[in-house]
Amino acid sequence: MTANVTIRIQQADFDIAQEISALTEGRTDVGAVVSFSGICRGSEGGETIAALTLEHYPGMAEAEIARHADTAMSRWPLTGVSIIHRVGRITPGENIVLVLTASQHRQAAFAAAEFLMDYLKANAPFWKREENAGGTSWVEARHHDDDAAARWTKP
Amino acid sequence: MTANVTIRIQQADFDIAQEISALTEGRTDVGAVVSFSGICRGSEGGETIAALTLEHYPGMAEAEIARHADTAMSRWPLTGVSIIHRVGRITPGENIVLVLTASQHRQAAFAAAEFLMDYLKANAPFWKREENAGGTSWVEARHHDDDAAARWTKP
Amino acid sequence: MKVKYFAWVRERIGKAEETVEPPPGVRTIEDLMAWLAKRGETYAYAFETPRVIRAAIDHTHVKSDAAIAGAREIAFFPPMTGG
Amino acid sequence: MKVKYFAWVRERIGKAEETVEPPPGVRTIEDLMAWLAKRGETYAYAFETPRVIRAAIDHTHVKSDAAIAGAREIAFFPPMTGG
Repeated sequence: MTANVTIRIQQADFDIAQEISALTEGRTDVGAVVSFSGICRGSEGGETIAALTLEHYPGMAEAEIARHADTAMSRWPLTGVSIIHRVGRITPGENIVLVLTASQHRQAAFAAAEFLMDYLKANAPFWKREENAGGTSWVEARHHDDDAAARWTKP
Repeated sequence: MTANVTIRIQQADFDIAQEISALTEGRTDVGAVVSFSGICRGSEGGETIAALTLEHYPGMAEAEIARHADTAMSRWPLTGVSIIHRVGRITPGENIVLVLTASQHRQAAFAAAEFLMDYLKANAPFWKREENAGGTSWVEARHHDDDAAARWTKP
Repeated sequence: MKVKYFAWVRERIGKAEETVEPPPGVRTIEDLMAWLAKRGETYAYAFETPRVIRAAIDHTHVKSDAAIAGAREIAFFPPMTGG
Repeated sequence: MKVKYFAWVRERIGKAEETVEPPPGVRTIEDLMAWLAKRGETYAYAFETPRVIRAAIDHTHVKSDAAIAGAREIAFFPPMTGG
């Protein structure tokens, strides 16, 4: 059976249950589904956040995500991968990103989901602008995220 | 804010979206939710499985899971944990187990979900009986699962 | 004390639980398995390979050398296969 | 060639994209940033710290010493903060 791959960049929210069904419906070779949802928090380092606005590089963002999904599928025996990244204005409590990985066994699903999230954080061309008490400011990249992504390329 | 903890052992299926909402609704300190769903597969090592029947040790199963949830909360900064384990007869494609972890950041949520799954596999008092072409047989424990659980106790 | 059996241990013995009164010389989980094994053919079959059988005292996993004194409920079962 | 700007690079320059014709001496991403920085105050501000700016050629991440010959679309942006 072939692997299901879904990649979407959209303004609208997503429905996790529906996305999981799309990966599992009608097949009995899936033993494990891992989902990661990234959610907009209401504060960062003690400062209140009113909203985030996400900008992306159309064309490149889809290509980068597809490339990482392919890498994940070549490294782990996955039956499916879904990656949905929202753009536009997102308020605290709302979803930002969804990564789903399905496999026969749990280790592959967990590892692939972590790998994909680490790469999305460090390499996918998205940028967050934050609305806070002082107006708006661009969120700064964290070195920590580069380190997290780098651990997958170590020999 | 306190952490949400839900532990249930039930015959009925669960609704992942509803369980995620229960961990995130009305709070804006959750940045990451990881869910793991374990699903009954239709074959194992080339042999067709018609169904699994799950038996548990009432009282001890709840206590063991609660103890592992407490351990996870003391090791990682979690805002919530939900663990739902089904018992009774389960056919291929149906859910068996759900582990949800919520945190401000993704690393804690991923690590805690993997930890909880490894412990459930190796230490929670549940047993699977398999219906296959040859009748029924008890599923044998895999050494692999003991090794996976052991990695969390290494110094 | 109450003794409970699960999965194939339960199936081989043919009952899920019972109350037993082992003599004073039966001090550990290992002793209790050896004593139970002598109660009949079904027990002998269930406990034929004691090292693969896991035990819990009052809902807590224990090793085979654990003392059973004071236990209210002791359970015997195969390695777990949940999750 | 088409040049695109994102996030604060776009905000500082005041436009999202434009078509430029750099002279033949502009061979690498680094050269192009230096050349763009001379187009005016807004560009100088955007490229004031070129080492923090990331670049892509035709939708692929590249380093600052990458050759720009043959590129159809070059993009400049700050470190990414998706996910």
